[in-house]
Parts: sequence; structure tokens; C-alpha cells
Amino acid sequence: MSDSDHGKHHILSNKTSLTVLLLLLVFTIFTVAIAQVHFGSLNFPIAMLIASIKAILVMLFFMGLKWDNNENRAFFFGSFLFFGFFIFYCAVDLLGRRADSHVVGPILKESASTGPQTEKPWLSSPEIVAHGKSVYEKQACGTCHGDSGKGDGPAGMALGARNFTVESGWKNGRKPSQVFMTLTKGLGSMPQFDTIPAGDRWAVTHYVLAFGPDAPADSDEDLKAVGIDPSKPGGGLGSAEIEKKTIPVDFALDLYVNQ
Amino acid sequence: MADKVTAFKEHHHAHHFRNDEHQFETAKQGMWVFLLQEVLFFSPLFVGYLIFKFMYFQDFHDASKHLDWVMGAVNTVILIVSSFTVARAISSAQKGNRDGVVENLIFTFICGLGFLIVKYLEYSHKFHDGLLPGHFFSNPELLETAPHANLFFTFYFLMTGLHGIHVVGGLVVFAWLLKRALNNEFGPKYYTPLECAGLYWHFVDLVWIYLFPLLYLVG
Amino acid sequence: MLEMLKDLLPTAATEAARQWDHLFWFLIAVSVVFFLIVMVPLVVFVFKYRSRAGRRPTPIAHNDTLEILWTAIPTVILMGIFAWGWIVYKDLMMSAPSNSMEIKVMAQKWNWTFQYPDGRTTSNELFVPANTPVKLLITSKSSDVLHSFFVPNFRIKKDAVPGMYNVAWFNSNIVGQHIVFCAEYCGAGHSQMKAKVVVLDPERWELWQWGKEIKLPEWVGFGGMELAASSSTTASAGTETTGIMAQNSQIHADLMIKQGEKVFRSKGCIACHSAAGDSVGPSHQGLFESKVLLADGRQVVADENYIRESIENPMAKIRKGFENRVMPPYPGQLSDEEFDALVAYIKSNR
Amino acid sequence: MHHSPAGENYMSYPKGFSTWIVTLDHKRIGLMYLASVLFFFLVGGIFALLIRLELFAPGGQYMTAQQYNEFFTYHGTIMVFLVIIPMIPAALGNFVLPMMLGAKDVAFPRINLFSYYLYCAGAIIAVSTMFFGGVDTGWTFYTPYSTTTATNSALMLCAAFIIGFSSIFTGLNFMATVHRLRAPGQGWMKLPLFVWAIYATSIIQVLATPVLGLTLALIAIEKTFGFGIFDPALGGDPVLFQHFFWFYSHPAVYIMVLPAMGVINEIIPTFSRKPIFGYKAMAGAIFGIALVAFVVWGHHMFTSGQTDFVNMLFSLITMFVAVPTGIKVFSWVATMYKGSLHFETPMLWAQAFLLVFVIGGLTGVILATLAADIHLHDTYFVVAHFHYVMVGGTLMGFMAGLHYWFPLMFGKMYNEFWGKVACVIVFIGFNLTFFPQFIAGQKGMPRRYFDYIPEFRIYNELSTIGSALIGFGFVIALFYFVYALVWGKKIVGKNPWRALTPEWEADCPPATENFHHDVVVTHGPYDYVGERA
Repeated sequence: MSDSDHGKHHILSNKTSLTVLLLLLVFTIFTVAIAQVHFGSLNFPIAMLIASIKAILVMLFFMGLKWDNNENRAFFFGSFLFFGFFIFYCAVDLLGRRADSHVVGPILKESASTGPQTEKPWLSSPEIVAHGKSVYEKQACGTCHGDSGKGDGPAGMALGARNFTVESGWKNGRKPSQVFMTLTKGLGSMPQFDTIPAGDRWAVTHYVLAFGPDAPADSDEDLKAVGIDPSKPGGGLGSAEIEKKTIPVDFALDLYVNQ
Repeated sequence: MADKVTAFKEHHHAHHFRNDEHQFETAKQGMWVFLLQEVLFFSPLFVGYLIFKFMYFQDFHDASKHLDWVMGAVNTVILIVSSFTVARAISSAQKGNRDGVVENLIFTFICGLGFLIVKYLEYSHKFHDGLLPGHFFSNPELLETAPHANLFFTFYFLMTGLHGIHVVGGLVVFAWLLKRALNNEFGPKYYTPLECAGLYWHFVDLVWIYLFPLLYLVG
Repeated sequence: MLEMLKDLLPTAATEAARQWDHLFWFLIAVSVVFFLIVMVPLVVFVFKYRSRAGRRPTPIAHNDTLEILWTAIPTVILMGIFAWGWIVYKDLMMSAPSNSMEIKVMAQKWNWTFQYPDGRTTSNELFVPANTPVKLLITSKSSDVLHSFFVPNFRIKKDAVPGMYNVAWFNSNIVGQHIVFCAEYCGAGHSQMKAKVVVLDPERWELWQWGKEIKLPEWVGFGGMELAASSSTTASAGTETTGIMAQNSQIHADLMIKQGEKVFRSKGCIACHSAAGDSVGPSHQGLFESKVLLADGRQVVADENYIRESIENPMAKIRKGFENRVMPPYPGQLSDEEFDALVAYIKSNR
Repeated sequence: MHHSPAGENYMSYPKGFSTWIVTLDHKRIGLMYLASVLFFFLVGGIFALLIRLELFAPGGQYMTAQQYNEFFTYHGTIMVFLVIIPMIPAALGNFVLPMMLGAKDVAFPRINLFSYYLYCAGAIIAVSTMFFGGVDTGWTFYTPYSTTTATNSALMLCAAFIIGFSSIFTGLNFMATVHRLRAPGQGWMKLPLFVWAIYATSIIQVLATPVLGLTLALIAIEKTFGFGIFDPALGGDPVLFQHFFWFYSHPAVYIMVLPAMGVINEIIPTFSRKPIFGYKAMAGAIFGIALVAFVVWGHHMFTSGQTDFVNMLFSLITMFVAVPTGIKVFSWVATMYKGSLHFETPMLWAQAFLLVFVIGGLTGVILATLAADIHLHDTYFVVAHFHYVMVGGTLMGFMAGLHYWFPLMFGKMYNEFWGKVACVIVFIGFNLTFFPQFIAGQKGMPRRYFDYIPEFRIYNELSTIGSALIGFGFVIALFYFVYALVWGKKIVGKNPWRALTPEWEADCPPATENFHHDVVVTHGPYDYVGERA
């Protein structure tokens, strides 16, 4: 235990501090100059080397590590060791990932709805409601909205899931097109179900509305308001939201198989 | 100028230390442990930046071209000079030259302010160009060529911002030390606060020495 | 005794699970042995050396041989344990066999969606044939949270991380329903987020593919039918997917290739890329899944993501020898259908 | 406050409530930490009992899923940040460490008080989140859940940030104290092993906690301002968050268990009247564990999509943690060999610690095995493992230390009979609570489940009964401690356990300046030889 009685503290002479200052300025200019020259992937190590030289200069002279005891030196350089552990593992993991592990583009390919195909899916019919029931169960909507649509599902109570049997309080309105859009875009803690085929979403919409008193019908303006063109088959949405130029391959496929 | 002998305030060591030297060594060691912790405090940002730099090499390269390296270089020079003046302040205190301490502290304070002003100019330039982090990123040109440029600016603002907070912290400490230096507290017998503030300031300069090339030059 | 031990673990429905059980019981055995090594002397000392009148403690401060022994031996045993753990992981859990059926698993707040190779999707129910390796590409919806696909009977678990595909695989030989849990905390519905892997024998697998209603087999592990792994069943099921599904996807593939060629021409790719060989741009002959050398020396596998990236942002990965060629980027101009068709076309140029 | 008047001790002199608020005396700060830690232990314990109550039977009986998630989040956060990390270093360590070095106080008394007030500020903010929207992210704050949840996780992140700095400053203080304020003649090889353990813990605190501080700040920024490095939509990576989080949190579990090992190192030699077996190996083992702690964090992420090479590397190096731990356990048992064993309450808790910590350690080896962890990760097997090491290890170590230094701290003796009764009840309750969870976990019951399938019912019923027993055991301890404080019989003279470490040279309770004479260390901390045995 360094029990030096009132040991002389090292006093940094003006000369050394000036030389260190000049050296640091020279290295700064040097590192800026060298960075302009394009060495490709070599630039990075060079810049880090120069920065480290400047850092060691500051540590040894300005911070006095040159004349300090070993404990403080061990502390400071020890911290860089742990920084080394930290960056080694993170870099090896994140940069070592398989090339194809990064998700690019949509996850699921759009697939055709397995339910009945109709020109105007925004009009309800018993088959659509029946199909809606099977989609409702498959997608486990009951987790929040409850199996009988009262919004009493185990996860639903805390999140205030919509009770379909009640007529009032529908934020986006109770018209089929509006409910369809809520299902597609999501609302508050209700996630968006845009990966479910549009046909199935229409079916769930009608099934859900069937819980409560019969829903008001959509007028053309309502449809246009949410981006549905009543003249086109399926409301111009086809099987995916974005406007389609060519016939969707799956749709063509169904025609081909059914012939 | 003649070293006029100033009567420095009497300072006696705390009761649980054997003598002034013992207290000085302990305080300095405590400061070094604090710097140890600061290295690790900055480390996640450096680790994150380096990893994403190699993951999105091209995007980060294009994005870093939008940084003004001239301002960065000016800031580097400012901080190096302020490191120099802090070291001079400490050696003046050791030699008992009270005016030297005061002058150097003032000069360091001004350098710190200068650094913040240059930083403010840079930030306003970025705000103007839409080079902002995360969702706020709206620079038209980079949006096409470099989809991950917003991540570069997230790191840019986080690293320089955290460093800036440390600079502000340093300025507050120097203001406090200036007040104490003005009523002759720091002399050859007692200058521990100056020594610790100096170590802290050199550390802040060290961080910038690494930040400058990483972000501005080889980004 | 073995019977009682068996139901302390879920039913082992795959080869990997059985290997896992051997490893697990070995670890338990080692733990019990070490527990006794520590506890038996402890109990003996507690009674033998408890303080009594005239009891003189003998001051033994250390014993080098003993200390060396109880450092070296545990290290050796631990290395053994690590090695066995690594072998089981590498052989049976890490990389899926090449001929496995690929299924995309998408997790979202509180249900699972599975998509089969032919584009069909089911939610919360994964139908697979018995004795067939199934590779799962697990991810979470982009705006969603972490989930984790955990099938106790198969001893597999992989996190569903948004923005990243994680791979897990299994080859179950027990027909029945195997429960799937979500093992990464994901909010209010975390404990409701259950699904099931329905492993079907070949007959039911045929029926299901034709979309016919089938009688679901019972639950496994919590009650399930053990399919004797006799050679007969495994041979017939085999690896190629028989039945309508195969025809289905074959028609689908031909149509896609024709569609892909049309896109290849209409988008102007034909101007610079030709199947004959490199021209203005690199040739796409035999490109798919081949190793591609980049300008900066990196080597990348030319898979779907590489192709999509080269189309949308060509400057990201420039091929060696084509540094100064400039390809216009096509960000977002290709719909998903067109892109899939294009990939099918490029794939067909093996 | 150089010399307190005769007959006064640190609690009575200087008088007045305000002197406690601004005290710089490490003993008073230690007491204040002890009171706060025990209070939050009670609060965390209540949340634990609520969780166990709900899990008694499948299906939601007493609360909704959201409330359950908030309860286990508060149980985890309060127990980790407010109880188990400061428990031994700040509460017992603050009191005992300077005295073990024969010093008058810690190196930086003002920083010591500042870190206590940081702890209080963080604790108040953490508890206030209950009234401002609650938190349901779990104590691990995994993104993207923590950055997209509607609950008030940002405020809890600020609280944890502040408490982190309290822990850093305590670590900084103790490092400087151990380096600079050792008694004359007390070389590094004459230091009590408790000082070694607290010193190693301080190094981990100073090195690991800042990373947590910044990581939590990053998620708070990402949640409130929308820009961050963990959101995949912005190019970030949630797995990187897990790396940053576990880089702190695995060393943190050693911040929790090393001090408990330090306490056991003090108690077993004293009550066996025998020198500790292999002093150098024990000190080396403490440092071995502290160093390896920093390179093994990946074993929390085997199934998170980490690349296989890194999985293998982490599994390999995690195995090396078991070697120094094994050395320590074997040495403790070897210390009792041919000793003269006295089984007062501290020694009873130490035996409980040994029994339970061995099971915790061995199941840790099982979880470190790469293939085994794939099935067992995020199940109740892991929950049982870390409770065996945390509750079994740190909490029982703390109870042993509290009973051991109770006469020194308060100058009064607790009731020996009730002390043993409480220890036995907690031990039985503990095993009844957590051993069935091992079996539920290996059968595949995932953790943090509000509702579970009927197959796991029997294990959860046993576990809930066990948890009630633990609660009952600690209520007994509360009674006899309060009774002892108020009506307990005063200690006559010094050093009731006839220990050899320097802190017992002070009177019970010590004067404000600890010792009336200058402590000079002449013999080793455990030289129970000849007449000292």
C-alpha cells in the first residue's frame, strides 16, 4: 500500500505539455488528410491506429498514467479488455448470421381465399357468415373477442376488446366496409390482419356483424370512402390491397385447375 | 510575471485518512474507477455502431458523406487545446501560480463553450437537411440510395449527444472550480478537485478522439 | 422405475427428442452424484464433529492434492458434458436435412400462421406427414413482438424475431396432435398462444391435401398413438410429396416459369442478361444457389434475398468483373407475384 | 464527531432524526439500506405470493392476464433492482466492510450517502409506476415488447437507470476503500474473504452496470421518441438488445451471489472453530467467477437466433463457471472436517445455503449444456434454477449474515430457538415451492404463463403451498427480530461468537468512530489455532 509520505507529485513541465499539444494537432491534421485518400477497406484500421496513438499520448502525459501507480493503469486498460469481450461476441454473432436470415419483402405469399367467391363481398349471405365462423375460430379471434363475440376473451378484458353484440361505440362505424378496413388496418391494440386473404376478411366481417342487430348496408360513397370500387369484381381489391395490373397468379391457377 | 506568493486557504484532510497525501491518492483512484465505468458507459454505442457499420457498409458510407468533417476537425482541435489548458491549470496550481490556474480554467471553459456552439451549428444543419434519426429521417436523396441511413444518424445523434452531455457536465464542474480558484483554494498543498476534473476532461477528449474519425472520416 | 421416469418428461416424438432424453438423464445422474459427493460428507461431519466438551478442532488449512483433484476432475467431466451437448445440438437440432419440407411459421400477437410450399396457409394448426423432415422458417410479423415456437414433444424451441428468419426442424414418427407453446413473453395473450402440430399417417395426409375433412388423431404426450417405426411405413411416405399437392405445385411451377419469362422480357432484363453467358450483365444460367464472388472479395450464396436485393438495389452487392457496369435499380417496381415468377424462371435455368 | 462521549454508540450519538438524514457514518447508511431493502423484500414477497395464488389452479381466478403480467414484472423488478443487488453489499457490506479493514469509514462518505439517496429516488419512481399505468414488460424489458407496450415502461426504465448508478457508486466506493484504507499489517492475503467477495462484486458493479444504464436509456428513447437501434423496421436488431441486456444481467447474478459466498466464508470457519480450507484457492475462486462472469452471457440466448458458433462458444465457457464454484463448495465442506461445529442460527442458515446452492449450481450446468437448454430455456426449469441460486443462495446467505452480525449491529441478541424454527420452515417451504417447478419445467411448462394446461396442476399446487410456508417463515423472523430490537437482552462485552476478523474488536454496538484503539492486524482472519480455537 503506497504509503509514500507526502511524495512529490509529478508536475507536468510546460515544455512537455506543449510538445504533446503539438503532436496531437499534427496527428489530427494527419488523420484528416489520410482519410481523403481512398484506401478502400484499409481506411478504417488506419484511422483507428492514429486515433489510438493520440489517445495514448493523452493518457500517458495529460492524464499522467506515465507517473501513476500500477493500480490505476490496471483499472483503465482493464476496462478496454472488457470492451473487447463485449464487441467480440456481439460482432461474431450479428455479422456471422446466415445471409438468408434477413427478412426481405413480405413474409407470407398472398394466397387465395378458400371461401365462396362473390362479386360483391360486402353483401352478407349465410354461406359467407358460415365461412366467417370457421375463419374466426382458425384465427383464434376468441382470444380477445370471446367465442360468443362479447369481448370477454381471456386476453380481451384488459385490452377492452370490442363487444360485437352491442350496437353503440364502434369507432370506425358498423358498416361492413368500415369493419373490413378496421380488420385490415388494425385499431389501437387490435393488430392488423392484412396477411389474411381479403375473402376471409369479408367473411369474418359479416360473421362478426351477425352477432349484433343487423348492420346498416354500405352505400357506394361509403365504399369509395374506404377505397373500394363497387363496379369492379371483389371491389377491385382482388386478393391483396395494392391495385393489381395482371390477374393474380393464384386466381388464374384456380381457373386453370377447375376447368 | 513575478510569481507573487498567494496565501492559499488552509485545507485539512478528512478524519478517516492518515494525511493529505493519503486522501489525494484515494480521491484520484476513485476518479480512475469512475473513468473505468465511463468507458463501459459509452461502450454499447460504439459496439452497436461498429456492428451496423459493417452490416450496412454502403449505406453508412453514403450517410457519413453528409457529415461536415470540417466542423468535426475544428471541434477536435478545440477539445485538444482545452485538454492542454486543463493540464496547464493543474501544473500552475502545483507551482502555486494562482493566476495561471484562473486563466487556464477560463480558457478551458471558453473552449468547452466553443465546442458546444460548433455542435449546435452542426445539429441545426442536420435538422435542416432532414438527416434525423429513426422515423424523423426525411432526406430525399438518401432515402433512395441508402435505406439504412436513418440508423447511421440515430448513432450519430446518440453518440455525439451523450458526449455533448458529458461536455456540459464538464463545464458545470469547471465553473464551480473557477469560483473556488478565485478565492485561492487551490495551491500546491491542495488541488485534488482540479486533478479529478482534469482526468474527467481528458477522458471526454479521449472519447471525441475516437468519435471523430469513426463518424466523420471513415463512416 | 424407468416407466416412472418416462412420464417426468414429455413424450419423445422425434429421434432428436430421444437423444435429448439420454443426454438429460445423464446430466441428472451426474448432478445427483455430485450432490451426494457434497452432502454425504456434510451430514457425516455435522454429526461427527459437532462441538462437545473436550472436542479439540484440528487446524487443517489446506491440502494441495485434494484441491488439485477437485479442480481437475470437474473440469474434465464438464468438458465431456459440453461435448455431448454440442454433438446432440449439431447433429440433431442445428441444420435441417436438405430434402425437408419447408414451412413458413409467422407469429403475431397471439396466434401462429403456417404457410405450406404450395402457398396454402393454416392458422394455429400445422399439418405434417409422419417420418418426413420438416424445416420451419420461423419469424414474427414485422410490427409485432418476440415470440418463441416451442414443441415440448419434439424438444425444439426457436424465437420468432421480427425482421429475421430462424430455422428449426423436426422429423416426427408419432402420429397425433403435439401441443405448441409460445415460450417468449409476448403480453396478455402469451399463455393463450397455443397451437398444435398434427402429425398424420400417410393415408390421412393424402386426404388432407385434397382438402377433405379428416378425423384428427388424439393428443400425444398427453395421450397419443405410437406409430411403430417399422420399415414399411417409412418407405412409402418417403420424401417426395405424393398426391394432388405434388401435381398442384407442379402445375403451379410451370405456370410460374412461363410467367417469369414474360416478366424477364417485359422488364428489359433480356437486354443485358442472357442464359447463354455473361454479356453486359452477369448470366443467370445456373445462378440460383450458386456461390457468387463480389467485388470487395466477399462470397455470397445467390438465394432469393440476393436476387431481390440485386434487382431492387443492385449497387449493394456488385459482382467481381462487373465493377464499372451500372444497372438501374428497380425499387418496388416488381409486384410479389412477378418477383416469384422471375425467381422460378431463374431457378429453372439450372 | 471525532470521539463520541463514553457510553454512547453510533445509533445514539449524535442525536436527532436530522442527523440520520445527513449522516456520513457508514454504519448508519448501512442501517438505512437494511431498512429499505427489508421493506422492499416484503413488497416483492407480496407480489410473489399473489402470483403463486393465481397459479394455484389453471384458468384465471383472481386477476386478469394483464394484472398477472404486471405482478410478475413488479416481483422481478423490485426483487432484482431494489432487494437482491443492494442486499448484502450495501446493507451488510456498508456496515461491516470498513470495520473489517479497521478503518473509520468508507473512502468517500459523501458519495456513500449520495448513492443511498439515488437508491431512494429510483425506488420511489419505480413504485410510482404502479399508479401511473403500471409496467408489464417483465424485469428483462425485452424489445420490441418494451418499446411498443402501452404501459408506462419508460418511467420504470428511468428508475432502473437511477438505481444502476446507486449500485455503481457503491462499487466505486468499496473498491477505493479496499485498496486504500486497509489496516496496517493487513496485506491482501490477510483480508477476510467477505472483503474479497465484496471487492470482486464492486468490480462487477462498476464494469457491468453502466452498460445496463445506457441500454435502458436507449429503449426509453426508442419508446418515447421513436428512434433507436433495436427496431427491425428501422434497420435495428432486437437480438442486439438481448446481447446488451445480458452483458449486464449475467454479471449481475454474480453481484447477487458473490457477497452471499463471502458471508458463508465468514460463518463456516467461525462456527467450526477451524481455519478456512484453502484460503488462496477461495480468494482465487471468487476472482475466477467474477472474471468468467463477463464472457458467458450468451447462454441466456441459445434459442434467440444466435449463430451456432457463438452458441457453442458460450456453452463451452459457461462450463468453466462451475469449476471455481465447485472449489468453493468443496472447500466449505472441507472446512467443517474435524472442526468443533456449533449450530447457532447463522450456521444453520449456512447449512441451508450449502444444501440449496449445490442444487442451484448443478442445474445451472444442465442449462449450460447447449442441447439441453433448447428444450429447457424459458420454462419453469429455469425459474426454479435461478430461484435456487438467488433465494437459496443470496437470501439464505443474507439471513446467515444478518443473524451473524446482528449482535454487532444492534448490541442485542435475537431468540436462538425461534431463529432455528424460522430457518427450518423457510428451508422446507423453499424446497416445496421450487423443486416441483423443476419437474413442471422439464415437462414443458413455459414461464410467465398466466394460465396453464391441466397437466401441470399438481406441481403448481405444491409450489403455492410451499410459497405460503416461506412467507410464514419470514413472518416469524420479522417477529423475533423486532422483539430482539426492543426487548432483546443486551450483549455483555465484545465478540459473542469469538470470531477473529477485525470488526469484532469494536464494542457491540460500535462507537461512532468504530474502534477506540488503532486496529493492527497481527494474525490471519481465520487462525483458529491453539487457544483461539
